[in-house]
Amino acid sequence: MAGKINRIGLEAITYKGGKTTLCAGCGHNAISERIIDAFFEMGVDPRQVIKLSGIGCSSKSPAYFLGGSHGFNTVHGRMPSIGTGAMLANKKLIAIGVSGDGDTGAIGIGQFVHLMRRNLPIIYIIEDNGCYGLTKGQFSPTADLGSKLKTGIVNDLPPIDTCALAIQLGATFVARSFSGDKKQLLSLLKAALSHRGTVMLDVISPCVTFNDHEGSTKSYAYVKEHDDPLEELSFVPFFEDISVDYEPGSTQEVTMHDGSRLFLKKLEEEYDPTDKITALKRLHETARRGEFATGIIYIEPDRDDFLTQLNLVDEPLATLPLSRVRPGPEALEEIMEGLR
Amino acid sequence: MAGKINRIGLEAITYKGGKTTLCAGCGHNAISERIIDAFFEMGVDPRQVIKLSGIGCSSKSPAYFLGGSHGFNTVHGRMPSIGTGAMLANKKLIAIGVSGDGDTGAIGIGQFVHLMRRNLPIIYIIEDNGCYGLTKGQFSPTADLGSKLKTGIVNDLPPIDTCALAIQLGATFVARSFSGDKKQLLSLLKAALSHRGTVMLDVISPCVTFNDHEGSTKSYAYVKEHDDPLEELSFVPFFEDISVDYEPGSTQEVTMHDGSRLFLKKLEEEYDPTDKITALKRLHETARRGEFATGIIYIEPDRDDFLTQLNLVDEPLATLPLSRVRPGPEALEEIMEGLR
Amino acid sequence: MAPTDVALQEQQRTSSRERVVNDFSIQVATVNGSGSQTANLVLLRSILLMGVPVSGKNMFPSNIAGLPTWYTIRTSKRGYIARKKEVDFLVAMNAETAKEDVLTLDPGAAVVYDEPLKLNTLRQDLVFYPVPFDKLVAPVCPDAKLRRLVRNMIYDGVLAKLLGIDLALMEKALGKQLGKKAKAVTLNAGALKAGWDYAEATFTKQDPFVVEPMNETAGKILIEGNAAAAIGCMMAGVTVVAWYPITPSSSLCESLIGYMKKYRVDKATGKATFAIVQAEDEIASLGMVIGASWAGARAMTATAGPGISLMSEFAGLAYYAEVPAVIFDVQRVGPSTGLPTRTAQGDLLATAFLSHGDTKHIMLIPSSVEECYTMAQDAFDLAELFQTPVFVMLDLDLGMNNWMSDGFTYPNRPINRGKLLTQDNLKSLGEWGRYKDVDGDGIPYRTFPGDGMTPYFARGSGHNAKGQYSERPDDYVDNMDRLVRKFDSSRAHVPKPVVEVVPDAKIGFIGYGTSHWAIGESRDQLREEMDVKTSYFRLRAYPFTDELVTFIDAHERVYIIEQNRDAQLLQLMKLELSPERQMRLRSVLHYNGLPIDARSVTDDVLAQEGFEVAKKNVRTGASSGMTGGE
Amino acid sequence: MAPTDVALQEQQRTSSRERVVNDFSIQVATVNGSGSQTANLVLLRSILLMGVPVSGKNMFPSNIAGLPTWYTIRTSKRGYIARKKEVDFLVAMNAETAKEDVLTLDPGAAVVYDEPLKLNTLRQDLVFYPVPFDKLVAPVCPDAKLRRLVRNMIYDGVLAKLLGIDLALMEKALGKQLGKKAKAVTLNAGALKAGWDYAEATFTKQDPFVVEPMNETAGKILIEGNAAAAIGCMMAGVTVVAWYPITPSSSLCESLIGYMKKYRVDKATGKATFAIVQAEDEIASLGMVIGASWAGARAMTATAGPGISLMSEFAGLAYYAEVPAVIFDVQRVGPSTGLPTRTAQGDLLATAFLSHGDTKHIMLIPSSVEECYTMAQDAFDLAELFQTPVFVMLDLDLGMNNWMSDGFTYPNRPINRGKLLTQDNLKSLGEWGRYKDVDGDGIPYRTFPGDGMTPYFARGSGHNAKGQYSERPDDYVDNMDRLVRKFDSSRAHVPKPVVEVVPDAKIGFIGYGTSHWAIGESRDQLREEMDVKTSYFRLRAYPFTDELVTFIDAHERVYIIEQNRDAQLLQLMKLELSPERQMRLRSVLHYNGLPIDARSVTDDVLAQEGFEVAKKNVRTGASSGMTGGE
Ligand SMILES: Cc1ncc(C[n+]2csc(CCOP(=O)(O)OP(=O)(O)O)c2C)c(N)n1
Ligand SMILES: Cc1ncc(C[n+]2csc(CCOP(=O)(O)OP(=O)(O)O)c2C)c(N)n1
Ligand code: SF4
Ligand code: SF4
Ligand SMILES: [Mg+2]
Ligand SMILES: [Mg+2]
Repeated sequence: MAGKINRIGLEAITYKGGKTTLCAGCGHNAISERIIDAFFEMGVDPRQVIKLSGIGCSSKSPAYFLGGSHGFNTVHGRMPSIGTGAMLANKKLIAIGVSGDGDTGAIGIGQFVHLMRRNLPIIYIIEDNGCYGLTKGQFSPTADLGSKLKTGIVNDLPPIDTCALAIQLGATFVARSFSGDKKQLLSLLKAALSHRGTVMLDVISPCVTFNDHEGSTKSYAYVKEHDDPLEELSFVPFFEDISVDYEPGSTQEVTMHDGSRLFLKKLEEEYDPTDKITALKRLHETARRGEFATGIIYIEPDRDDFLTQLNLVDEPLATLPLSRVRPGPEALEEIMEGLR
Repeated sequence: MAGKINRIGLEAITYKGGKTTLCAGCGHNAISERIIDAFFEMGVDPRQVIKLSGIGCSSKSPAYFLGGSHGFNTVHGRMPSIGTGAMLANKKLIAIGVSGDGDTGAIGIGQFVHLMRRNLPIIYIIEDNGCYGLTKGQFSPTADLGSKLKTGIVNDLPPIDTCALAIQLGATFVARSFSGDKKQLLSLLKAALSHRGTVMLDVISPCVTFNDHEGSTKSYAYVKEHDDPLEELSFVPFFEDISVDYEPGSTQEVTMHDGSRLFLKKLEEEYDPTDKITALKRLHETARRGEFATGIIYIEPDRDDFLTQLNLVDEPLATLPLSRVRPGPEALEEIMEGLR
Repeated sequence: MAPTDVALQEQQRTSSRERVVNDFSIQVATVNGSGSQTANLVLLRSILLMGVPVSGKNMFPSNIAGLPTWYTIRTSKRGYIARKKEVDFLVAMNAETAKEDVLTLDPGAAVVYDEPLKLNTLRQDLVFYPVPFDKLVAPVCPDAKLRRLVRNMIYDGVLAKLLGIDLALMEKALGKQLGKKAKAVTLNAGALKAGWDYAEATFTKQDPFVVEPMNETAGKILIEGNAAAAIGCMMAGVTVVAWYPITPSSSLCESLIGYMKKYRVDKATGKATFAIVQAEDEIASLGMVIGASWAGARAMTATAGPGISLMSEFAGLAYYAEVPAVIFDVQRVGPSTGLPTRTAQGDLLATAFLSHGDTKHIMLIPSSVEECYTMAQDAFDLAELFQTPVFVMLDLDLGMNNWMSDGFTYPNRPINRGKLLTQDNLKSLGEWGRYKDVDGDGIPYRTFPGDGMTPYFARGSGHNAKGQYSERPDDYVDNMDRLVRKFDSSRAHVPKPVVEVVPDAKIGFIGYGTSHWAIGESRDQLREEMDVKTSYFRLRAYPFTDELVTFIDAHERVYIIEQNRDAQLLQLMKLELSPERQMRLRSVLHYNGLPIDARSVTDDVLAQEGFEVAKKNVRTGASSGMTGGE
Repeated sequence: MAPTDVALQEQQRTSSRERVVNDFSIQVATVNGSGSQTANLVLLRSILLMGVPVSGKNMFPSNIAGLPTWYTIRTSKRGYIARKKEVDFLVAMNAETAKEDVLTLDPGAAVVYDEPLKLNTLRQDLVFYPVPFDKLVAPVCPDAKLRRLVRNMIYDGVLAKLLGIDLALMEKALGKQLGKKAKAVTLNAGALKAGWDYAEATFTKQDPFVVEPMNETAGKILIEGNAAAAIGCMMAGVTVVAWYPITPSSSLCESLIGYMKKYRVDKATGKATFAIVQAEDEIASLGMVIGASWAGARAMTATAGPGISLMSEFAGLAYYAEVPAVIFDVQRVGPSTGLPTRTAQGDLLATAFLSHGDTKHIMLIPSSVEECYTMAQDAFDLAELFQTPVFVMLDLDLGMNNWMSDGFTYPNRPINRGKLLTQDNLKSLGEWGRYKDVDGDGIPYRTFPGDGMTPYFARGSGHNAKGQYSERPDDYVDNMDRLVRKFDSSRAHVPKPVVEVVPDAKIGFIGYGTSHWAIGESRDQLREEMDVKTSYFRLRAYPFTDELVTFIDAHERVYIIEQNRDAQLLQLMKLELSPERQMRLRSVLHYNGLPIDARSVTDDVLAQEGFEVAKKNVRTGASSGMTGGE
């Protein structure tokens, strides 16, 4: 789509980043491409975006998209707190965080739990390959029971289902996808940009170097085999007024915070992604079958996000003038009087 | 029961600890008493027990029971790793850890998550008062939505349900109780001593000084009001051979790892604590009603615990003789040869 | 001061029957959670209102209720507000400790006690005033549940009578303390009166201690250092606060919350010009602060030693990625959990080099509540000026105890946000590089998200002057050398020491933080009792400034006085001082968890100076002697 | 050594046409993930098998595949195994860096390169050997997928021919490297041969560099420090290991896993006499180690700088509750994430005082793979002897690079578990107290769960000699003073320095860790080139031992050579040395992430000694001059 212009008059190229230093074929690169597409197609202003990450191959990727945005490659497992602080400083920013299954599931699980609880407006992506890529392939906490390393070592600890966790803890947009499913991932990312609150997106993203072999449950082959989409997604952004018609019952329509519309065409009876219990139940059932439920697993379009709860002034706190952040002499005098 | 002797010939007094320094009426003190009773009645040898805790009023309590056992009052939120190490060193020990809702839910949630995953043999008790007692009453992550502090501040973050979390993550014995319910708590503690694997016991334990007022959802009054027991428990230890008869269907019998038997008399139709999904569903429903489901929420009596998975020698690693932990000269020579 | 005072002091030492006016200490021994704090503060303020310099220190246990607590009030006509070792007037309310409390008193001390305790039999050389608190409280407080609290007010009344404190002023203090709570005021006022009446009817004054009106406290305030720091933060325009409760720092953030809700909510919209978040732990707290500062806010956190340890990794990120951060460390006794409710200055060394690799951090060290207020403001300016973490090192004594002070003055300068890239300076700068040392002071220009200027990618990994990822040896060395230049530039901007060089004094004292108050008093003691002259250098920041060497060169022996075991400031100085100068340094250490007192300093210095001194009371853990040797 | 060698060296410097035998360096420039490691190791070992001293260093990027990597092999008839700055023989396989790689060579160097790169046009003063790798690989490796890997073996064949390495020995090395994998062996052997044949058919030797058989490597092994440390841990009887992956420490635990599975599984039962757990992070790792040690196991973890920072709080707990712990810090370049795949000695200062409050920690510092093996064992004994954390400070260069060494000798002593309370010593002890200083060395007797002895309650909060909770000032001071005694007692037990005092040398060198190898070579350079004599003190542990002052006193000027920016060891020494001694100290610093080399040391010292020297190549970040002054 070179040369093509989006609604704010920018070319696709403006959304690209530096040259990747990840392995050729790494799932993470595919995800970066989808992010570039989504931000371009939604016409997001890169200057308003902050890219955040922890440490890992996945966490390197923010350097490879949206070169025109501020970014912060922080420390291992602590990106959530950095993101929270940044959004407190400037509520007008659009935050996208990229983490890995180790960065989130191991050292970072504590900050992850509390991020989900707060429903901070952020798109939190886990590039999930079931291993520690950057440290050469050890199991991560999302590795499935019985999954095998190249070395033959078998994982005997139950995996952490980051989606189930996120739903339980209060995230308002929880989805799972696969780096190989361009269409689904793109729709999810666009929908994510229309949501106000925490978007937790677990994207299975095979590590071609350390975890793409026979016996691994996070290999391209295995994931393709066991991908179980919950619904067929179509997303209509607020700025396109397209009428979609569907036979009632077959499709669920969700109106997003910014007015965009999300159409979930049911692939089977009665999956209602707005109900927590159904969602959790479904996740456990699919997991038992050794499959991955993908698509929008849970969505709650209109709960107050963390910043709204804090009842902040409309302007970014970061740039409030001195006159508004330093009380006058009379205030100080009043305080002093109270202490005499 | 002074003077009474248990099956290993010890008096109840042997199971007592130092004088409590907690507030009079603190729920934590009641829990300490139940722990003393349970260990006495089950005839556990105090010399085999290790008492562990983090930091908080709750975490002080191990000093107030089982004075004849080793104890370690560690640092804030990190007791799980200390306990894991100790059990690795000596698989024959019986570990009881006492934490608080802040110690576990806030700074400690990361280690909590991974402890539950590993199914380490330990009895992990959260003395849950919805606040940070020792730092004077701030909200903790288990504070319920809408609960009010004395200062009038209202909690607007969703609580972390430690039981739901523990079930989801792999704990094999998950229960909730109330410091005020002597009978239920005692049965649960005895059953816990018969289980091999992680026992996660969330005991609602009102803080009389900072969180026992009107408007608090963790006050004695409120909890009494909203306690919703899942079943009527009776526990028959392996060393007492009593036959219990019940009309079939009405009661579920669970045989514990040590042969003790647990009878769950259903208080309503169809609650099966051996099914994860039912358990999670139930927890969410009760929570929605603003109630606390108490009793055994989930139990899986025979999954391998962490130490079993590690396939350790039968003796404690801590005291293996040099001959068994230092390979002979031929081993070293073999290694050297490989490097020439 | 007039020689007569000295004379008078001398006499006190000889005969304790002489009247001792406005120069004694009162200790109230009770259990925590018994609500004695109101009574103590009312007593404290009533003396202040009489124009007499006063200070109050609480020695409390690390639990919530039921354990022994001692509250000490010191009156000092000479304005000494450090801890005084000796207790002159004891109020014994706690059965558990009463015996030991009485036995450790100096002869001539006075004791008000709860009659049933029968303490009068314990010693002959004290003055005893038994008070039947329960009998007295019943009539004035019909509601039995409230008596536990109200009963304490009775000893205030008794003391007012015995010490000669104006009852009206005490009632005024009571009003101030309880504010609007009318019912509580009447109840407590009744108790006050009951105590006064009982004392008047029952006791004849036998002890020498009296409070007489002075005019030394006009306009003075009573405040804790944590509250003072909070006011400073608000005035500094802090917008983002992330914290995790920990004694003794919690009250800094909690009083900040109070002030911000009152003065930083937009009148028109009712919306907040700030965000204060209780984080899940200290790692997250500092993470939020770094994230907020990186995004352009003025952000802070407050913690104590254990939190500092947990912040190590993030402190290194902020140092290396050059993100401002303001961190208050209200120091308590370590290592580990240590004594959480006792005071110390034990985190200096760990903080100066916090985090792995080659790191160095700026520290500000206030001695007074007033400096808590001003340095809080300095901290934000310095953090943004040098784009690095700034640690403000309070301690429990300063942060949580009640200090008398002049009222704070309104800031006379706007805030300084440091080198921000703007359209204007961009021209002059030519090509911008996030980590380019344009001005030779090592300080680069920064941008932040949403400021409309050039974005950059911040990272804790290797980078070049343009902020691009780099593993090149020369890029790394250039950047690390610039960071040293930047740190050295800060020497010219951190608060300068307060120096008093006394003509032909051979001895110099170097102190910091709360040790200041004991040092001042000790210098008087040395001069008046032993005719030993001393100069004084009060350090206020790390890194050090030029004044340090000048001071050392001007004295033969320099005593560095600290409240830690390992002489941490002395160690930091050795790293920078020439060997010649190190030869002059000596060390006075006090690290038993109690606030340092003048007598301990005096005795220690005299001993090192070769005088005969009899050490007494609890050991303070004073180590001595030449510090240079192996 | 014979004077002729010196003569020969001299000539090399003047004319590079002379044959240079067993004294040059080869650099293979490739991209990581291209499987060149096998080829490099085969080349390395083949030279070793020729009896020639050799060493291999990998300079790799912080990613997994596709970025530039340089592997350097140094042959040295004199046994120098430090990094050599100059590259004499380049194998240019990486298009991306080929140009810069060639341009930075010294005149007279030789270049084997991939023909399509056409590097020969770049310079006239080098010797070029173009090799059409793709053409050559096709016939020997039909399976196209495997060619990427096999292709590298071709340059081994070419080098064998050009340098005169015995092809048979290279095939032997290949067999050793690939072990059982028969198919791979044949494939690669084919490639080797193809390279050799092509070189033989095509090239006439024009460069001076040759390998000639020697007899200097009989019985020598090739190993990385991390593997050596792992063997040491196994021999020390470690039973519990908790770790979290981080470069450059991961391979320590991973090789330990390999060895333990092989040698520590009970033959009879097939059950493990050890537990190795991959924890969720470094905090948990140290927590597990502390828990295990408290319960009586020998426990360890391994990490790098960021992990050390995260371990701060727990390190303080172990120090204060007095629990043994063995922590390997394989140092990389900080601060923060820094340069994760580069080497440094930058964590000393942070580790010595790790955690808030007054803390001090024991550190062991190995210089060789052999010491990684022995000190791993010392660490466990010392940790239990002193009931405190012991840090073993490796660095990336030592831990991850290939070092030549004598085989390790079997431990000649049983393990020492320190002061455990037993029925026997209980009698002699009288009443036992967990923290009682019975023997005057500050070391108390301990018990652990399940040992049948008296239980106690361990805590990070205040306690008395009996281990009971206490907030008493005197209990606190007594305990803290004992901890200092205990720390000082350790001076007599930590590994002593290795000292070589040269008659009438005015200059002394102090070095530690991997700097050792560059220092030895530099001392030869100074002696041979400038006739400057130097003594040498190799530090092996903190706290320091008496030998330090003796050494300093014996020399006019003492250079402390380190691989960090802030002269961290020098700083630690200043804290303990008398001013007079500090006057003699100078500093040589190398902190650009590359292993320190002899020439940098020599140049820096000569400059400080006032000789004329032309600095060249990349800056190493050398700082100089008197360190005492402000
Ligand atoms: C505190 C700390 N501990 C350990 C490391 C080493 N480390 C770097 S990346 C990583 C794991 C990365 O795994 P994941 O998050 O799944 O990312 P991936 O590489 O698989 O995309 C680890 C352990 C570190 N950088 N910091
Ligand atoms: C690292 C660290 N941060 C903070 C503290 C201060 N602190 C002590 S107890 C506590 C919370 C205790 O709450 P909880 O675990 O619920 O125990 P409770 O007192 O309510 O029983 C905190 C924050 C600490 N001791 N260590
Ligand atoms: S190692 Fe794995 S995760 Fe890392 S870049 Fe390569 S393929 Fe991707
Ligand atoms: S403060 Fe609350 S939690 Fe702590 S001891 Fe008192 S009642 Fe219990
Ligand atoms: Mg991963
Ligand atoms: Mg609590």
